[in-house]
Amino acid sequence: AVIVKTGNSSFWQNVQTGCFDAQKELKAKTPKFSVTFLGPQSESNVAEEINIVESAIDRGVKAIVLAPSDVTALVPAVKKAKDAGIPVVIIDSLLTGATSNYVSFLATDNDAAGRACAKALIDLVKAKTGSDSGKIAVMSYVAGVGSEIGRVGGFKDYIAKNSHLTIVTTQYSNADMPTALNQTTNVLAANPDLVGIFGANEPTAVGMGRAIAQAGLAGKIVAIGFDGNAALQGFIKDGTLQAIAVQSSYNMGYLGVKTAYDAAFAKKTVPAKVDTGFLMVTKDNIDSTAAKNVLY
Amino acid sequence: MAVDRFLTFGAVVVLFAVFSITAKNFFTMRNVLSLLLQTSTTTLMGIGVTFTIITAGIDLSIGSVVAFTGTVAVIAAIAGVPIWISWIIGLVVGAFCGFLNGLMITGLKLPPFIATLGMTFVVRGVALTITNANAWPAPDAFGALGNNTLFRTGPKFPGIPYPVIVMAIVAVIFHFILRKMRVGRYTYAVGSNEEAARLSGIKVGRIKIINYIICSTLAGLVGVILASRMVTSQPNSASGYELNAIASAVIGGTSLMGGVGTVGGTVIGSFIIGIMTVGLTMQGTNYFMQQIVIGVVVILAVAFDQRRNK
Amino acid sequence: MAVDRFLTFGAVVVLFAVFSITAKNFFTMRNVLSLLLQTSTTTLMGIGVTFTIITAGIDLSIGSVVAFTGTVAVIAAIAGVPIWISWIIGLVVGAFCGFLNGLMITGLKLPPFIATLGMTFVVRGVALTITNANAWPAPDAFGALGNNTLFRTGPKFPGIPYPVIVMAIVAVIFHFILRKMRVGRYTYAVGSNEEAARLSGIKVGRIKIINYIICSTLAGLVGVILASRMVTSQPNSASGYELNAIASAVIGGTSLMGGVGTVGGTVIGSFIIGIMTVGLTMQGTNYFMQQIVIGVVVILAVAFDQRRNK
Amino acid sequence: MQEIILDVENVSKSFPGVKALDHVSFDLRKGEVHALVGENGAGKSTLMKILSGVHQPDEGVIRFKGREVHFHDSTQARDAGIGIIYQELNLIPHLSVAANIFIGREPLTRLFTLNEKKMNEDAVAILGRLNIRIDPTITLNRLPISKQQMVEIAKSLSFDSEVLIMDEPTSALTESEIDELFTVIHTLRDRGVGIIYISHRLEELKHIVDRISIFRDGRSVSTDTYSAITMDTIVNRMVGRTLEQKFPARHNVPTEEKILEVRGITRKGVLHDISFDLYRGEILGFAGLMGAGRSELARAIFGADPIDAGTVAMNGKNLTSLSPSESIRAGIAYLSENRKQEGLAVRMKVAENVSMANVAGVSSRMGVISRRRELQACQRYVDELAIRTPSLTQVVNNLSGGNQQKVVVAKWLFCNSKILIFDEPTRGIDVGTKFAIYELIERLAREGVGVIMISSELPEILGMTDRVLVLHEGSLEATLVTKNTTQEEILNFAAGLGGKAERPLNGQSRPVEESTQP
Ligand SMILES: Nc1ncnc2c1ncn2[C@@H]1O[C@H](COP(=O)(O)OP(=O)(O)OP(=O)(O)O)[C@@H](O)[C@H]1O
Ligand SMILES: Nc1ncnc2c1ncn2[C@@H]1O[C@H](COP(=O)(O)OP(=O)(O)OP(=O)(O)O)[C@@H](O)[C@H]1O
Ligand SMILES: [Mg+2]
Ligand SMILES: [Mg+2]
Repeated sequence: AVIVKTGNSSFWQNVQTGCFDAQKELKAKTPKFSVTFLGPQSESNVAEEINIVESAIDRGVKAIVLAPSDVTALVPAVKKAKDAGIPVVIIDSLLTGATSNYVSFLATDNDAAGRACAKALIDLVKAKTGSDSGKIAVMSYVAGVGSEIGRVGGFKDYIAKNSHLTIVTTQYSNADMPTALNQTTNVLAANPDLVGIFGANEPTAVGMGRAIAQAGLAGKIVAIGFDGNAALQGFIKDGTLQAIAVQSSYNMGYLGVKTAYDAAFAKKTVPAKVDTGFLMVTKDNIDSTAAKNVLY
Repeated sequence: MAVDRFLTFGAVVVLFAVFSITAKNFFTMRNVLSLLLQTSTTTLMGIGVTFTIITAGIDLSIGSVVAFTGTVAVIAAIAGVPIWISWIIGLVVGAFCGFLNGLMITGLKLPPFIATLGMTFVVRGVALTITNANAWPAPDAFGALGNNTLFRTGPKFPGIPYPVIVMAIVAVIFHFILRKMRVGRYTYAVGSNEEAARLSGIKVGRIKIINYIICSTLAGLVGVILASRMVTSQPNSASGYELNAIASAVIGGTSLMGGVGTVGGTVIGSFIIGIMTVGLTMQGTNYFMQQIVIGVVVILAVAFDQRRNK
Repeated sequence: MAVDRFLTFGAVVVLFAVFSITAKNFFTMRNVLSLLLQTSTTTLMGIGVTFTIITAGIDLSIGSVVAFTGTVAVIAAIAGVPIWISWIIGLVVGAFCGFLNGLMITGLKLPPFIATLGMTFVVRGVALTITNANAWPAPDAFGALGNNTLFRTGPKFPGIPYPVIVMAIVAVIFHFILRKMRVGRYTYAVGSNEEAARLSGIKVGRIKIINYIICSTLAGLVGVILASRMVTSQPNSASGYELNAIASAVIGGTSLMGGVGTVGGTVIGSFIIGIMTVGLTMQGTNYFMQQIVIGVVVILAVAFDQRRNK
Repeated sequence: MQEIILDVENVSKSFPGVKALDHVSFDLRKGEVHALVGENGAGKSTLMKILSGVHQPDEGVIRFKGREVHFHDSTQARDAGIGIIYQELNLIPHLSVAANIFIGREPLTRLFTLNEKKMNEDAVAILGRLNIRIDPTITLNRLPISKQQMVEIAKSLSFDSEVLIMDEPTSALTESEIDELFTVIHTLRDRGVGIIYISHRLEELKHIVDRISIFRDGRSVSTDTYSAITMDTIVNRMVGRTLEQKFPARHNVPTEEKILEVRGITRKGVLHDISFDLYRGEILGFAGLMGAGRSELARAIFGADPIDAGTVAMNGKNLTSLSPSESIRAGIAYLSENRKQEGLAVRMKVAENVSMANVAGVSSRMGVISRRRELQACQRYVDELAIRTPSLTQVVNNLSGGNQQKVVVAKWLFCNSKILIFDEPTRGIDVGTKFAIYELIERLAREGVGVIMISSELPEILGMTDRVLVLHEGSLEATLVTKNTTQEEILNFAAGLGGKAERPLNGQSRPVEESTQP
């Protein structure tokens, strides 16, 4: 069984697509194999998710792929599954407690994603100006939270090691879109010679995109965003942003099911940690199936 | 009163001068306009909350109301309602929130802190529920209020952004209401001595309700402006904005004990915060250091004001 | 006073009963202890801020001080200071922040709102600067205060968490200080009529400083407890906690106009918030709906209290 | 002659725009009661605040027991032996009576906790010296202002000071309490305490005063032995002219037209089924002891407090909502007895306070306030009532106590009401202005206004009213025609002794039925 935070959002719908693609593939090997996709009404319905897990255990499923809505609340349920000999694969979000409770953890490697954004930015700057030096700015979200440390840390590290770009400023929007808009506006005004900019999460990237468009700098400056909602897709299409790193919800489902299969049916030892990857979406590939699979 | 605020106004000038020298490109027409634009929303919220604070109340629900009204306006626009009507819907929804706040405070006799805190949760919850926490893009025309300008002459003078004009008009109107109109006088009286005001025949409850409606309507206006600037609904945004608004008012001399405060002071207060935020960012000051500097400047500005008043 | 809070206490009982019925596993020893643990920090901050509110002041810097003191304690522990001394360092740093708040309010005559708001920025900035916004793991032994329990008998009764015991002791001591000691009496006097208090020979400034020190020291205690529970320094955590603390106090009957408030009321106030948060989550209420319910319950609880007091 | 204990030499003090004291000299002997009188704003309270360390003088010397002293706050003065009863109450509203009395010097138990038991017992004893019974554990803000004043007096008495300053201690008291206070003053004087006594109730001075100093415009005009000076001289030196009479000649003629009909007003535990009428052009007095419910009755009529039963009709039409705003619109004004808490917005300006109950009167139909009209109106009353203020835009808090009271009077006069309910309107106001206010009231009655006047000064009731309602414990005890009654009769009814009590003087005065109204 695949149990996610909620059934009714586009992100999780993508996860579901990945799951069923994996099912199709694996059915060929093991015809009995089938996947059920479950989730509570909303992401915060923790108790219901616990109930769903427990009833899955009672039903005697062979493996569970779980996206825990709460870092602690699902620990006892997962333990129960382990005691019942059911391998659990955790996707998307961390679960506390002993890592031995589950067989694998699949999520976006934020560090790698940050580095990829940096690489994309460097490449685009080079393509545009012919050199890898100049000023860039980082528009971050909340200082010091787990994903930010990985994502922005990886970005900065890669920039420092692989280019001569200088980061003139790092701003934190606290994930508030208007704040990101204002901060970007000010950074752009203060640094007319800025060659690139990175917006590290969804509301920040949207605010950044608006600021670039309003400053009339769309296309004149290399801008990389993160995540992929409708507004960001619009920015890619109209050239305000050159690329967005979209976390692969599809892969979470696809790899999640495959890992669970490996653990339960193939009896393989599975890697404790799997990077589900992300996709750099640009104007060129935005209409591809791969992109369609991750965008929401 | 005009003279009263003279020295705090001095702080604005000093800050402005300092950043003009230290921050490249700070003192350009383009940037000054951008500064005005960025500060306009805080100013509008600050003016609203000044009214409630003068009555010895407070409004903590501003941030949530901003998010909620913006979301509602975008939804209305998406649903095909004419754009300008969707803006008005935002204002009306804001006014309604204020009306509820006022009712709780006068009818249920709730402390304003609690009534508006409760409202904060409720309104935010409703905004999140109706959008399922998703940001929705609005029709392009929705962006006119937040992004268009007046008197644009070309790249040199990009024009005065509509929100700045709105801010100026609102400031003048509400200054007038507060200082020259009966309802403004009653606002001071209620905040100065509620019992004396009541015994003087002032309908205290009604005055309070009006004040909370003013405050929330201006929050609704800000919600619409911000949604328009983003061309997106953001049910999760604007949380904590109330603190900036209240800080603007208090820096501008409004007393949380009631009875004291001016629109002009609040405008100056919000500009002190605004100039610092923009200036420090442009100066390239480390973000963490910025916080320290803002804290220190706020303290010094008010301390200075306080010394002078003695 | 004890009887005064009787009915608000009723709200706690009612909430508890409702969740015991509607939320599976809510009414288990394990969960009740977990509830106590989760609420203990809000309660401690609430008790502290109650003191400042009774003097007709406020402390907005609590959240930042929590983050700062926790960070400092962890850094000290990492640097090899004995664990318990690192905890004390956290308290002392908290006390010092309160002392600065008090000085600004009495010396510079700043409105408490501004002084503590400025402090919020400064302290947060310093915490972020010294850690460069990174979370640092503390030595394992650092976790004892937050994670160990007393009287553990096995899985059935996992023991009373230390923070709960600390909360109980602090509540009793500060209730005693407020109701039975001179400094408590003077706290009420200063908040009720500062001028009369001064003319009665009360050293108003000193009383205020003591109150801000109490408030910040308890915030420091919470900082240490939270850092210990997470066994990590979190310079960016705890922002907005002050609002919960203030809300607890006000729900518990403390008046923002000063002169009124009790430790017991604040404890009850924080439990109303705590039970709701835990109960709604366990009940599986939609998160957005939770917000709405919390807002409504806060309003109703206080409205009920208000009616009764008439 | 006793030795001089306190000596003031050439003290001056200025506030922005005001020279409150101008080279004032003054001395106080041991065991004397030294009265200090003068117009409102003459500088009396300012000098007292300097003596007690609240203000510091700009120049001049103060000697206490022969030694020059510089008090920086009131605690220093108190510890040195100078106690003060401030003109404005200085109590802590949210604390109990006992806590208020012992604030700053609470007795402690051996465990360093507050010794509440001892405090309560001692409080009862201290209050007992004034012959008042108040539950020491009651929260202060639940007491009526008169009781609060007694607590304030009791508190200052408990310090056993060598010098005791009393700044208008009796302005909020009724006769019987004043008697108790005087007994205490006599005891203190006999023990050698020097007492400075400030009052605008000049008649009461004769009971206690040894010497009298007169202030005018911040200067000390004269100091005399009380027995060597006449009342006329005192008044003349105070206000700069002679006042032939204390009350103006009465020309108002009550008509038979009922302007106000009050029926069956009941408020549980406070007012019991009270009915009466007020006629156009009549001045009706409410008399009674402290706590008799006079203020409560006035508030009930005005709609300031909710009532349990009863109706109020104006010109034959019932008032429906009984709220202050409805009453004011109908033409009723109510000047409350507690100016600080119920009358003034002390942080607002003089002009703003004067217009507060009638902002419509200075604004356009659109609700825009005309500053010019507002200032004009204010100026008129500043002149008529001799309000001493450096400007019309001075913050009320900076006015002297009497001048603050005048602002409240002005506020209600500016309403052009048809019915005036004045609760202790002349509290703390100097004789000169008192007369002016009496004249104004008389003139308004002559013009057809109905006036209800509540006063704890019986001479004022007798001198100014046409009829008197006497209340006792919330019930209407008697309705008397003023010119046929006497102080003693009123007091008898007020004490609840009714007609049964012995009639002094000419026994002919009797309760008069309302129907016998002229
Ligand atoms: N804090 C102050 N600020 C400004 N002016 C003041 C202040 N206190 C008193 N004054 C002014 O000083 C003058 C003297 O005031 P004071 O209170 O001594 O008068 P007073 O003789 O006690 O009058 P009253 O009989 O009305 O109590 C008044 O004109 C008053 O306006
Ligand atoms: N000792 C007391 N303790 C508590 N309440 C009292 C006391 N004395 C009077 N009251 C209350 O005050 C009310 C009467 O108030 P008040 O003293 O204002 O009456 P009054 O006749 O207007 O007298 P005055 O105006 O002279 O004070 C009564 O309802 C009574 O309940
Ligand atoms: Mg005086
Ligand atoms: Mg009375």
